[in-house]
Amino acid sequence: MTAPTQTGLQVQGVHLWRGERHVLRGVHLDAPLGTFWHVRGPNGAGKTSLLRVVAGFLWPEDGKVVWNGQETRHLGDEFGAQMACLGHEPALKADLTARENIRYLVGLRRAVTDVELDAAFSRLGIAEHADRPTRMLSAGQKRRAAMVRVLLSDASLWLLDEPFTNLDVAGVELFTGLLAEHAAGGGVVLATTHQPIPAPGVRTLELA
Amino acid sequence: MNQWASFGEWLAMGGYAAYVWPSIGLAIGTLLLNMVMARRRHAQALQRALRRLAVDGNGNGEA
Amino acid sequence: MNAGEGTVPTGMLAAAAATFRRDVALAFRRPGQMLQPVVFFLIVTTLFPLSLSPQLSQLRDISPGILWVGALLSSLLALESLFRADLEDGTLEQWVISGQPLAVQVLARILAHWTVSGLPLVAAAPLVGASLAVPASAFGTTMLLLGLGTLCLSGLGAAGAALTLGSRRASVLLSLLVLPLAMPILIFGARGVDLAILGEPTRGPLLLLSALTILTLSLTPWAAASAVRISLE
Amino acid sequence: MATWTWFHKLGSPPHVYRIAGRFAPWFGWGALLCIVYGLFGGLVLAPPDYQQKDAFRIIYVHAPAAWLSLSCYTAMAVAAFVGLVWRMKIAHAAAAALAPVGASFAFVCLATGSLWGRPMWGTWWEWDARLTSQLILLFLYLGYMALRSAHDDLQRADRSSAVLAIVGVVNVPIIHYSVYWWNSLHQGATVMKADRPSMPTEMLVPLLVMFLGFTLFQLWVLCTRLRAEILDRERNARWLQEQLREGA
Repeated sequence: MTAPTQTGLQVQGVHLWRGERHVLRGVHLDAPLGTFWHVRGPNGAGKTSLLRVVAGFLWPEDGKVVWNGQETRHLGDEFGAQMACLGHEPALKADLTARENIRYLVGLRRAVTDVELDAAFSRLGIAEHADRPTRMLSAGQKRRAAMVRVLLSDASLWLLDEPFTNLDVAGVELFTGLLAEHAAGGGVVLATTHQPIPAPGVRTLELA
Repeated sequence: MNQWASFGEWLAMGGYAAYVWPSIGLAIGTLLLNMVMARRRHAQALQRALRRLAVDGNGNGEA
Repeated sequence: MNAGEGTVPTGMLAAAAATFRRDVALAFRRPGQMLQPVVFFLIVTTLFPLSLSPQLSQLRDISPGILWVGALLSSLLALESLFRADLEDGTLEQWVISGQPLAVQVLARILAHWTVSGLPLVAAAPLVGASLAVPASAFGTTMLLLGLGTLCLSGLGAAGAALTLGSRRASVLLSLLVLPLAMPILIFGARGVDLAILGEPTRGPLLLLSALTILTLSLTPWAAASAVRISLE
Repeated sequence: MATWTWFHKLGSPPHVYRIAGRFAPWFGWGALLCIVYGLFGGLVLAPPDYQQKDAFRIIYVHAPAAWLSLSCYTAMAVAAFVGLVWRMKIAHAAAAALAPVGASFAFVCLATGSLWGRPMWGTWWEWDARLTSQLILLFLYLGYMALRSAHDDLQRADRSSAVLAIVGVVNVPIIHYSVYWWNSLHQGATVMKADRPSMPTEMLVPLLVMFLGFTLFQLWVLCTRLRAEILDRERNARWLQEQLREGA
């Protein structure tokens, strides 16, 4: 039996160039299951690039990303199933209602029932907007709808890029609670934001 | 061995000069054009690389 | 609400079916847009009689060409934005990390796109055919051939649309990439319609076009999937 | 193990940059020699064709150009495939280097085919199967180069044009046979029947030498342009600085 595979996420010596700029210079991160990481750094420090490298959209020129002991490059789609991303765009089709959008996106991963959807929507405080075309929702409401997708996605690794944008104070608190709860429940959370994250046990990764 | 009576007859190409010589000329011309373009492309790339080198010759050229 | 209370992971085909249903539902939310390729098809095919001659006998001889060129250009029109909207609103990314093979999702998208834009063209084909003096006996084969041809083109167009995702002025570029590859479709399809008009057996072109469609639909999703991944870099 | 190290070494830019530089002159002079000898053999020594008289001599540039345009496209597709699968920048650089010369050979083939057709068919253009499939191949090249220039980021241009090259090369035989099938429907095979095997040796030898000459030229252009493409892609590599400091 090989050495007990290290659970959680390891980023080992990742180098990345974007055109001329050497964006990621040997980034190291050891995020075992149950940890909540706040990725900080000035604009252009490569916060988003790091998340996209971990998610597998960007291939690093050097170094590797390991999830539960296996290199993500070799995991392929399997890794996608264990990860949920919240990017700049809420990934919602304007002409469909929030419920239809989320039922489809979560449905790609697992069977989801209306009961679960209603519970998640009300938990995110947008139960009454769930059945209106997302075109009519405000940016904050769209952000909450996208968070419903992350919540229901059954993924243990959460990658969130500026999750608090467009959120009101209550929203930031709600999201921070959800992230902390997910980490405490044995998941791994990586969140990039410029605001401080007022949650217990948050570790920070500083990108120069 | 030489089947052409005179240089002029060779040029006439049995009456098809108007088609043979443009074809040959076009082919050779394109080869030459490719040669010039390739050399210039390499020279340009070299210039850019040297200029870049001069700009940050000291600093961040790590592999 | 955390992970894994014995939830049933979605199978590949179920996910593809879900994508197909969503795309068709999305298209029906804007029925006007669905009709655009058909209207373009009708307009383009009326250009030929105006520019050539009103004689029906003459039009019948060239009607296969008119039908096919019109159908190819109209479905090409609808192909340009196959992935663009998804790229802009972030849903394309969700496909890549959904845990489902991307090529299967792309195939579902191709079939949905064909249902929404290819079939209306096939439905309009008899109308156009009649205007070009194509005998009613040929309508059946013509519709079958056009259906296969537009499906095959949707496959090629999907790869082309994915390749031109990152670039500006993609519609011109898309035609430049896809049309040379679509010429065999035109050759077999037009020949088939030609034979159908003359009342001769059309098994040859029909089988050739079907083979081409099967080959295209089994290869282009992979090409489109890798092009999508490239555009997300 | 030896083959793998060979393949691996091909992946390292400094190594390829040096050997491309070393081989280029050999290819260049070899091509010049072959083309001069081939043209001399074809235009002066070879007897006229009994049917087409001296017009057939156009074959000495037409056939090699046709062959080169196809072999360039295939080589581009292979380089594209290697570049995509093994993520080797060198392979993408090679594909980028091959495209212009392949396109110009396709153009030369078309133009000389039309010039050759004029005395034979009395028209500048004839929808002959060979010329038509060559025309479509030229369109494929133009599409490839248009896609490559449509992306500003070099890496994305490399990878998306690679996908197109692979899709294209799969379609080349399909296009070829569908055009021949289409052509055979409407008319018998055209009169331009100067197929190579039936040619006497004093006609055939110069032609083979011309093939060799054109191939060597293609390799010379590949080496030269490959070095340029490597310079563009290896902007921040340390080896580049030593290489450039001691002269290109």
